[in-house]
Amino acid sequence: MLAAISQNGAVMTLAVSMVQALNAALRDALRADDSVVVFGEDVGALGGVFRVTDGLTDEFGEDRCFDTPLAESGIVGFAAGMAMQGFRPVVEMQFDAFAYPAFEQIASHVAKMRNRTRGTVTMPMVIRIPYGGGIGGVEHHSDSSESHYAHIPGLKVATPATVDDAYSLLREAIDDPDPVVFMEPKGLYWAKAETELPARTAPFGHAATRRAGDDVTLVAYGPAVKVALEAAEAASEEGVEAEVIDLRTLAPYDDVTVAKSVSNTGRCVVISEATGFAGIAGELAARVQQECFYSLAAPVLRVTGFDIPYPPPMHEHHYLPSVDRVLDTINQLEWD
Amino acid sequence: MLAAISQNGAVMTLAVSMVQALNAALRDALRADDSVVVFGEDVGALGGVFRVTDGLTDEFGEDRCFDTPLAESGIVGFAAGMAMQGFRPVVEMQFDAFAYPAFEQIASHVAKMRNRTRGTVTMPMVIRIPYGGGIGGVEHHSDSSESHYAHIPGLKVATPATVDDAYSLLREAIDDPDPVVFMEPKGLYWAKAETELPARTAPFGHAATRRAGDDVTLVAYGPAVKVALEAAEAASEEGVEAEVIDLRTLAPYDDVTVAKSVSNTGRCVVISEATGFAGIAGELAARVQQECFYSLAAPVLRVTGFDIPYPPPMHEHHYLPSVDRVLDTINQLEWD
Amino acid sequence: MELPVEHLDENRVTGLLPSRDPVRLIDENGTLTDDDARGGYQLPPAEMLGDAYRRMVMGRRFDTEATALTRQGRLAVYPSSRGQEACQVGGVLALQQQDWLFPTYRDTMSLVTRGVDAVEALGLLRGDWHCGYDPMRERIAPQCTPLATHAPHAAGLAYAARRRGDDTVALAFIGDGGTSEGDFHEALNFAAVFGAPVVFVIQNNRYAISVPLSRQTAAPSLAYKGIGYGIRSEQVDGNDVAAVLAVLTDAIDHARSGHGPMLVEAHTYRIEAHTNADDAGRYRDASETAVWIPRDPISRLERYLSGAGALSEEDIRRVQESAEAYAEDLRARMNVDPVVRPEEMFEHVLTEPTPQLRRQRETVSGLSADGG
Amino acid sequence: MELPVEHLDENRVTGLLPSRDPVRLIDENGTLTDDDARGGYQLPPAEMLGDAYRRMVMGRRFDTEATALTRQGRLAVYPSSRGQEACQVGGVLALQQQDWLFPTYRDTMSLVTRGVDAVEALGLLRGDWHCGYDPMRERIAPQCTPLATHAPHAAGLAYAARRRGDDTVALAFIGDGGTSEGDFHEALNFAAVFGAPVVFVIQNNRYAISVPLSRQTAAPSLAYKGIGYGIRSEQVDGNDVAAVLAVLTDAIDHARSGHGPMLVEAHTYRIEAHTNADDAGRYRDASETAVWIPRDPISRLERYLSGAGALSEEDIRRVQESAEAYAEDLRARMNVDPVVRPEEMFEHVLTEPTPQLRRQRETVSGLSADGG
Ligand SMILES: Cc1ncc(C[n+]2csc(CCOP(=O)(O)OP(=O)(O)O)c2C)c(N)n1
Ligand SMILES: Cc1ncc(C[n+]2csc(CCOP(=O)(O)OP(=O)(O)O)c2C)c(N)n1
Ligand SMILES: [Mg+2]
Ligand SMILES: [Mg+2]
Repeated sequence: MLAAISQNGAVMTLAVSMVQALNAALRDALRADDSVVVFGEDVGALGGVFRVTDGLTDEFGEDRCFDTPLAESGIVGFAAGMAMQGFRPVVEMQFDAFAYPAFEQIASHVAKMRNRTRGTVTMPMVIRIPYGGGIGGVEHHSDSSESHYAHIPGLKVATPATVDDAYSLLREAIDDPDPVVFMEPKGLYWAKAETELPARTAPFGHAATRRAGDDVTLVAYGPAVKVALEAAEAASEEGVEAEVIDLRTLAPYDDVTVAKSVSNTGRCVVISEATGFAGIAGELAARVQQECFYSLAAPVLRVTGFDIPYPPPMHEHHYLPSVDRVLDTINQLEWD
Repeated sequence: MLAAISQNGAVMTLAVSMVQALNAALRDALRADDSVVVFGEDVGALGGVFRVTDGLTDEFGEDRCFDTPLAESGIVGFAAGMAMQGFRPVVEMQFDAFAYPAFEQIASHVAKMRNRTRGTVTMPMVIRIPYGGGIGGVEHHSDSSESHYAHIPGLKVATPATVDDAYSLLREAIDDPDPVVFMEPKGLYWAKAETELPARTAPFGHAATRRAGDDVTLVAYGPAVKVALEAAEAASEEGVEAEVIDLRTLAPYDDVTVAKSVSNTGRCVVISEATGFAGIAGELAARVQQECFYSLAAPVLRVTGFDIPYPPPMHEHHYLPSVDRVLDTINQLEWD
Repeated sequence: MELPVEHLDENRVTGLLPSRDPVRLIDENGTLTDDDARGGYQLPPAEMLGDAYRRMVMGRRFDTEATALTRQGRLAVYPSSRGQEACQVGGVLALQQQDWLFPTYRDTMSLVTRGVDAVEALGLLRGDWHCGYDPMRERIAPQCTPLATHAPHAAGLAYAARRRGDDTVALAFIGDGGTSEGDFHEALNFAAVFGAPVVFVIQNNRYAISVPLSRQTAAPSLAYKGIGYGIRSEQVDGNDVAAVLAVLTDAIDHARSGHGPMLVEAHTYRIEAHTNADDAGRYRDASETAVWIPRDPISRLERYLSGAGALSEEDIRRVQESAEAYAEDLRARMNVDPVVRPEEMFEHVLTEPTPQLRRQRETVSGLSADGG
Repeated sequence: MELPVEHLDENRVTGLLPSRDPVRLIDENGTLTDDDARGGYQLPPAEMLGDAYRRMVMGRRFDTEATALTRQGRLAVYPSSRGQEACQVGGVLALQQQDWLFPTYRDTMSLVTRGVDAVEALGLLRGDWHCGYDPMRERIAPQCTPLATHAPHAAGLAYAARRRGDDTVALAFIGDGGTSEGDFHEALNFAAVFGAPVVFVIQNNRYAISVPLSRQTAAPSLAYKGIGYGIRSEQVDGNDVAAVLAVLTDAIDHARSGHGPMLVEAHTYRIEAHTNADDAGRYRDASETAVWIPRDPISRLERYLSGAGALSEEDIRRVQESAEAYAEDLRARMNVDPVVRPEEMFEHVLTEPTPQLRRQRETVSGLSADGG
């Protein structure tokens, strides 16, 4: 069991899934800080529908990890009240679309409380949201809602694409004095990596270059990083070397790493599973063209989810940004 | 009274405010179609806090225009149920931020019902949302939430900037077989124009060129159109002729008009009151650079609300896109 | 001296509260209960009970088959309603043709009971489209996954139908977990304020996935929520289809005749795990489930009808045979891969696709033509 | 034979329901009521009533002054709580120092009653910052504008305090309109399930802006919502500060001593329009308001205390004088333009501003330095 890894600090290399890394991060945070509490729907005995909270109630008791009534606005609002008493709630929204009932609490309170009170009332909480598609889920189980949260000032938005980042970003999110919407890419939940936990990676606001390349920059985050890397390998076979950047946090956003890469490559494709229109990919493209205008050999293009509701499982492979769509888009980048 | 204008078809030129035009549009729609019903908080006897529904209950009775309990999710959900029976509900959210509790109903039902049911269940409803700032409102009364709605596939998003458009777009929204989020710029509610009602302007999906100019394109919508026009006049005095485009509907979005203008001017500034990050202005900038890449003499820049919660009234003039900020930005457009 | 509010009529309060104990007409041994337990309700006619029996057997067979189809990879997932047949069938049989049903994601059995083709009913879970049937034709709203969010729709539709002069009633199913959502509250309140002819039926099956009722509410029972909206309420043994039929027929009459909404709590139990993918052993003991096995809604009615001479061995065999045939047909048809057109994704977003949507559809057509 | 659910104890139900009529200790003429009307509650000590009297007079004077400040353009808007003094003051006086208050946008009078500086209390409505006082120091949450959304906070805070071992109770005010929101429902349910020491006090002032109570609910009265959550409930004459104090002291004790939340409905009336900007003539008749004038909470207590020899003419004059002095001080201080720094907008968004926020702040500093 993974629990053994971070127990008594012993460190060993194992194939660890993202779910296990998240579980370890919660476990270690619960150990490290008494004010951390985990709650939500089915996070107790069941360990969460994705088992991210597996074993936490057993180890830490009902006071530290507990089930709540089925009401997302209530969960987030209750967490806000607990945060006012110095707790650090980590709440789970069971799926992306089921966080929508909490939108008001998130937008009007969690994000604004600090601002409203000139910093006297803070909201050190984490809202965990499994998001994105590719898992054959029926409707409401595959939305990519990150753009909504990224658009709300006062929130941080983190989303890991690697097992190490899953651990490290979640620990950082829990320690953060500001509220963090922590978007967990369901499609990568079971992807494993050989790693040692506890892992610590770069802090919030630092993008990671996952692959170096001089010809084109692929900007991605969360589930799209895998697609970007695969596309980069395929492009390489055709002689195009892509640099792949994993944003890691959408807010704060790392202008510097992205701009530096595009200034070098002169070409950029932004990849995001979310519906394209008025989403975060538009922001990224807008910033890149602004910051790298004189370096660009071609317009910044986007490969995103279409402007349609997330489709039923039998259609989803057509909806999701695919290696083919990325390659097609790279080909459009004026290679003369 | 304005009512007299569109009664018995008599047409006369009068100074009409946007509120009056919206009121006339509702009145005429209620007259034209029995299935139209208007409801929400305080829309009955009071006539709405902005008086947009003034006199409707008097004229059409409690069945056609009525007050509801204070619950936005309930209002929108109830409207969805009525729409399933062939009604065309026009519901009012009292202020932008008070629509957030209805987010789930809007995102997961109103927007998706048609898609979900292969077009057999439709949602011909209008959600009216007074939005934006500049009216000295305390917190939650000045949010610009249009980017959220624009990002949700299945919704149309309209927002008038002129009195004629207020009338015409609202009539079209009510007649539309698809759900329309109708964003009413509070800051322009009391602005008057000499006009004749009923006015009919261009349909959804057609941007309007409010001012011609060859040097730079200012893309705006809703409350920002006024700022854009004033900035254009100021710029003109310094010898820069700006073309001002009013989008009128964010979804559907008129690529053609915008691209044509920017292809001609070679420069573009997008103006939007909403928080900039991951908002609709990013989308607009991203599209323009993609569609007009070879015409651009400078990067597409944005003048938007800052990435902070909407500030208290005494600060709001610093937050809102101002003529000065637009001019400053125009000046940055590499005029060599 | 005046009170600041009108003095409340005692009857107003008691008239809104449910019976102290759930209404029950036939007990677990198939015996008729005494007057006390009946709360004034009459046993439905034998013919209706016979019909309910047959449909419960069919429903259970459907349910079993659907679970089997998940193992064969023909369904992505299936939430069983085994043990809840009395609610699924009783709820539907209490409705008339002009009425509307608002089911949740669990209530697939109620769809087929109402006559939806079994393959169409499983469309959502097979994954070829979100809603596999035509809601307008069937008068069944799309099965609702975001919990409680369909409750305001039911209130709105019922109100709208009454406004049109129809005598349509809407019946909305909701789970015990779903009652915790804000939308449940808002729906009940709207229904009451507007006198909408809607009956909210809580299938209290004791669990919301893994969360037990005690974590969902501290109320004496969920039916006590009605009075807070001024809604007449009742509770019923949800494993006694006779009682469910009696109570819901009365509730629907109440709504249809202009007395406004009603709230009915049906006490039942989810015998299976939440879905085939769930592991119930993590959160409940088999001994608990064992208590509910003898409370089975089908065997109880079978015993009663047999005892009353209204159901022969031969009848039972015949019902089982038709259930088998039904299941076999379903299996056969589900074993055919559905034809899906990726372009369809773009066709039902708006009435008229935007230019952008048209371009996006072409991308997909292009890629799928390439085999991409 | 077993029931599918445990048999309900009759007392469980009656113990959760409110008194049939609102509890009242002092009637409109300043006379003590009889036992029937008291619902078993005792009159608070004379000293406490004297204090309540003084604070109600101060509170009303504050309220009048605030409305006057809107006419002078010193406040953007002001929602008066005239007529609700017994709730505003009674609610606060029932609290102890370690307790928390969760006010709505209308409850500014309760802030000053709890000791918040009057200018700070008016910060929101003056518009120099969202919340003018320090909530942590005052133990008063920011006044909440999105209705009912503060109710889950109160539940969470109360639960958290108990988890920390404190004996803090949270008192959350909410309007009759606010009870229709989903968040009200979710908050009550969370509070009940987690046994949070929170008292929800509905100030039922009969209106939500223009919408009358009858459009808000069909319940016998709002206090009947409690039983649906298993929450003990009470209703009280909200214009009788003695009754409000008695009922809320009891409710707060109930919560503090570990018996979980309570719901109290205080029947009162909004004498003024919704805010200075509202035109109440559009939706209610002056004759209705006239009925409530003699029910005034201050004059009734004044009569009672005078009759009981606990309040002399001289006492009354002294209270009025200090109220005048208070108002004058407020006026003088509100007539000074607040100093606002536009940079402050950027300072409290996140603990550490992002590079982008820093750049945006510079834009504003640049422009405001230019006078732009
Ligand atoms: C708004 C929302 N939140 C969370 C979920 C995830 N979810 C699916 S089923 C379920 C439990 C439902 O319990 P209950 O309402 O009792 O219905 P049952 O499953 O027992 O039929 C949950 C939490 C959801 N579907 N919708
Ligand atoms: C969520 C939300 N919706 C709408 C509003 C707009 N609004 C402000 S006050 C008010 C009426 C409030 O009525 P009630 O709860 O009875 O409180 P009262 O004003 O009587 O104190 C409304 C609708 C709001 N503030 N919040
Ligand atoms: Mg359940
Ligand atoms: Mg009120």
